[in-house]
Amino acid sequence: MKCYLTCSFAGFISLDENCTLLDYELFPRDKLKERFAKITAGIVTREEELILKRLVKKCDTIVIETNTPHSRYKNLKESIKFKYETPNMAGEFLRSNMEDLLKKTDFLKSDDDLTKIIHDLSIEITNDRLRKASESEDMFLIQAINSIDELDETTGKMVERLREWYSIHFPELDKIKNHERFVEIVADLGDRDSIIDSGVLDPDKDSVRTDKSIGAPISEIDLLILKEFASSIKSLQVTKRSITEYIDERMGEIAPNLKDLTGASLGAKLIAHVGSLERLSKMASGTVQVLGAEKALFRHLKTGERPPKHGLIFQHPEVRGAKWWIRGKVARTLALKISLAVRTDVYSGEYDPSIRESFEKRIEEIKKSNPFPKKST
Amino acid sequence: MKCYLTCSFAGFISLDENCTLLDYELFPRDKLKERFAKITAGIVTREEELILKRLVKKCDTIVIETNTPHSRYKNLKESIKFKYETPNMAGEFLRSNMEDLLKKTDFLKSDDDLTKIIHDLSIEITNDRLRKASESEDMFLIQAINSIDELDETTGKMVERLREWYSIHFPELDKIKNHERFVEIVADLGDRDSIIDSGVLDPDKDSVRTDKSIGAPISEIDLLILKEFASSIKSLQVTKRSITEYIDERMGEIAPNLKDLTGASLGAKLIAHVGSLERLSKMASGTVQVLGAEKALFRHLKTGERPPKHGLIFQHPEVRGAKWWIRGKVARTLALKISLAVRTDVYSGEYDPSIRESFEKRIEEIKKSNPFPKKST
Amino acid sequence: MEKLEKFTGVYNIEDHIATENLNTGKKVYGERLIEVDDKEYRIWEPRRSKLGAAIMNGMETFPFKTDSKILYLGASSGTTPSHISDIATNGTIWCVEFSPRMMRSLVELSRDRVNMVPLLDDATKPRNYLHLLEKVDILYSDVAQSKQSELFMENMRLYLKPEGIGIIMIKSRSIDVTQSPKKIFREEEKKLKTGGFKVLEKINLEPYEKDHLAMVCKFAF
Amino acid sequence: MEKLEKFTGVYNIEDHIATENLNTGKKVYGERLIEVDDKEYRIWEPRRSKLGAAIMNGMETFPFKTDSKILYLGASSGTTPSHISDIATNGTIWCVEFSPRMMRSLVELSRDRVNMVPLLDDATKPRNYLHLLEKVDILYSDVAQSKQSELFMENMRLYLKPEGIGIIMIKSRSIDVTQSPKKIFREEEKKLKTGGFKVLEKINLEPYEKDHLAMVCKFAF
Repeated sequence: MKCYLTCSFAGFISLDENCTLLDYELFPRDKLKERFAKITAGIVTREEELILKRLVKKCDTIVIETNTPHSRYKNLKESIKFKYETPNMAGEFLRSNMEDLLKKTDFLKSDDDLTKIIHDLSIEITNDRLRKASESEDMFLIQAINSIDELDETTGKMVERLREWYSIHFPELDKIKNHERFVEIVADLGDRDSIIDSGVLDPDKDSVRTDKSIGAPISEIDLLILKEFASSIKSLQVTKRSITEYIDERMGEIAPNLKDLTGASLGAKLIAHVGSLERLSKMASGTVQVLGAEKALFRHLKTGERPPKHGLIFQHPEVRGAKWWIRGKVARTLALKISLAVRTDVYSGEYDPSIRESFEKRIEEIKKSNPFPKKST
Repeated sequence: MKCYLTCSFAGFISLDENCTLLDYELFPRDKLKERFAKITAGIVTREEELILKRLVKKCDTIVIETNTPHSRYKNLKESIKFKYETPNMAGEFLRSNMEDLLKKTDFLKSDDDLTKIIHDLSIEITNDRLRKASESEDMFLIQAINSIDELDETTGKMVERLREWYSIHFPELDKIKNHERFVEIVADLGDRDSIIDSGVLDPDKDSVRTDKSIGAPISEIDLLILKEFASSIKSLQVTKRSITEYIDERMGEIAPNLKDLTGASLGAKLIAHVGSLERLSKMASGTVQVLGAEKALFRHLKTGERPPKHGLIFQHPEVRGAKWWIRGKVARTLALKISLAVRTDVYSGEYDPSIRESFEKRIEEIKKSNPFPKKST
Repeated sequence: MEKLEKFTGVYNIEDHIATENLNTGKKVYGERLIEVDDKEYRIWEPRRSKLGAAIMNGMETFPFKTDSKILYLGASSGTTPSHISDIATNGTIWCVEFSPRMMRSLVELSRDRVNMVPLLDDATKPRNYLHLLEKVDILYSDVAQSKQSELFMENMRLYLKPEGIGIIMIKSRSIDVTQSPKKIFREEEKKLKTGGFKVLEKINLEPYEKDHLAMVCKFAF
Repeated sequence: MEKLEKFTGVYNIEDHIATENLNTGKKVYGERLIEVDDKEYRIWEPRRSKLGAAIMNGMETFPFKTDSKILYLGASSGTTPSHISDIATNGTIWCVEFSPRMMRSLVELSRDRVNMVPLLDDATKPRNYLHLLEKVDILYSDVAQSKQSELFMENMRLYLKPEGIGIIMIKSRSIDVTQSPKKIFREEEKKLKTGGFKVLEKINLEPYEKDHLAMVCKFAF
């Protein structure tokens, strides 16, 4: 006899070739979510093993509808009888007659509401998936913000090399202190004469001497490789810009309030530092204030040195730009608002401009009421 | 009166509007080369100052033919009288009547051979320039070989970041240990399904599990930025290959014998380590042997630890691959041959395959006569 | 207020279309709520909902009924699904959406509407949700993807009842920005025909949406 | 052995062209040395020297004389200049070459030949050597560069006597690999004409060199 096995959120159902119910093995009613997660992950559940064990006794061929890799059925008894077909007849029949069939299997009692069961189960499943997704969202963000540090370091080293290398030919160009501009000029224009002829150098601003260079002449082949090296630095700079934009966009989705308050980059660094937005939301604002200053904090605890006033949040313009006598206050205020913003991001997800506005207002007050340093007592 | 000033290797000559010799100021006969270097570098020489001082007394306008930046004449007396025109009438006349004119200025005595003077002077000038050029050749090479180290370090770090980042989505791919291949797969194919569908993964060799990934799904925007990051690593790898080829080619020109003996990369590293091919050629082979092991050498001198057997030359396959009991001998032999090769490169520049051949022969002898370690005594 | 003959559950209030609010007192996307004869109606904004735009532009085949089972691909944050949920009060709307951000709003919405079933999944891989779905009367697809027609057909083949109706909202710019929308619409229609479907109706969504076309189809057999 | 009428200083020995060796006993580039009547001749390999190829292919205007002054651009390691040096025994050949590697051989060669003057310099910047040169009878240019005609003309304007002759060896692949050689040659000829020169003669260098053309010209006035 040939039979067909299909699966639903309720469990496994087997039909014969006439679509008559042959056998079934339901999931425990309180384990629907867990079982569904397993079959989604491609795991052969206990229920599937049980029904297959019974079916191989009755049938010559069992046509299984499944998303599970076929290799995972190999170790089951008489697996030689298994065929795989997705979708198969039983699945099609089940999905066309779900309510009837589930009633026949006693999964649905007479007063059960199938729609409600599916509705509630789906919400549970979706919430689980959302939790996992927001973890991976955080992880993508964290990798991106970390890659920026590496790109900066990398590009910095390579630009130094390029400057040294290029100076053999045209040392005067090293006066251009802006890395991006230096790289672009070398990558796009190449040799000294081309650069001078192009007119990109501003005689007033750049103060690059162009009349007589003390550099060596350069051959085509030396120039080509230098230009290629410069171009690859340029492409790193472009990638850095793309990743920065990506972080900006992602932060707007994941943590719009944190982004509004701190900017995308600092916000992402805070998340990266603690590992996830959720973890950040559970931290006391005092901790947030010194995130990234762990060493100084440790020294404080151990040797009684002054505690740090700020860690990563020093990068915020309001903290960095604050007069020294109010910097501690500003940092404390910012940390408080960060905690608020992050909690809003995690629990409601709604953007609320009042968080940043109230921070700005508070800073104004601090500035106004502390125009001068207090005399030390 | 209007007059014209031109310059030649012999000195400065001034003609009037009828091409009559008006004045001249010759270079000292034994300083021709030095003076020529100065005018080439765009320096106003003492002779030029002298003749101009005289000319401004006689003339209203002095039309100067020069490659020197005009700004450098600004500080001379009555420089308001100077006009610049290159070439000018005097220069054209001089170059059409060189011998006559130089005889009139007494630069050429009756028995002097102008051709011979120019010939000898040019050879001297060219040799000076060659010396400078080979310095800059060395410098270009050194920058290139140093950039390879940086590219390696940079690429390595970025690949680590890429692997961590990409593993959120498809951690199983991390089994591909070859960096270049990993980067290429991610840059070109992107997401898990595309990679699996493309068939690039070899189920036997790669041992990447493709049936069910434990990674998170990935959105278009997350994937795009990851691919861009991977592509920029790929472009660094391409640049590294180009620079490697460049070094190979340059080494073939600058030091064909050293390249033949050690390979382009190790040869270039040796040159980079000491700063120039010429400096390397002047080193004792014992020094060459431990180049790059300066720390160990210093320790040896200070504390009496064992002296190092090899520095950079450990990278040579014959040294690295030698049995421990002959490695010192092999290193010594290689260092000797390197000194020979480098000297040949500097002094004759001719490629001589016998250097490598004799090295190989010597190594065979060492191997043959030392099949087993000597018993320690 | 007027009940629209052709459109089950859709009303005309002051020249706006509207549905009766299943979840009284709550707005979904900022739309206006209007009370008429003790019942609350939600104005259906055709600029925010492509199905709304299709109705405004005279859609002929409106398959939604009180007990319809619907698979909705690309449910986004639930603007259009909420109106369908107002209509198919005894039906089920499986709402597939891949973006976690959209899904967060959609789950909230679904809590209050028992006929909405949220699914965080990838509509390009319809087998993923094979074990959770029933066959449906209507398959509605609004996924801004280059392969939107292909995934629409794949989902129909797996989940649409033989007599069911498929509705796809084609966004030409997602398929190819360099081609003219007309040409793209023609090509996508051809794909559906070659794929075994009959196109019942095409509705241009201008002026509510630019370069969009709604296509209504069913199995050709 | 036969003295070639049209080609001062060039001989025909056993159907090879040759010049009398100025530096007896020494080869320059591996060419054969042949002694005839107590004089030593160097076989001029047309596959190694484009001027040799032009002679073989029936060049009409051969301007080199015993006392010629010549500016040679792109002298490389001196293969062709050495033969000119054999001919212009009382003249001067300024040999401009930019590559240090080539120049090293060229300097060695020049030591033994007093009529050869080596110059490590850039032919695209002819003013660089303004203070070292005289006006010349012949300007010979063999520089594999995309702007080879332009630099040829600039050098002629600065250094060629009014009645002088210019010879350029055009390598089409250096100008544009994607274009047909014919088209390139036509364009380069046009450049010379527009630039104020008259083309006296064009010699294809096949089979000795592929996609090369020798052009002989003078001032048009």
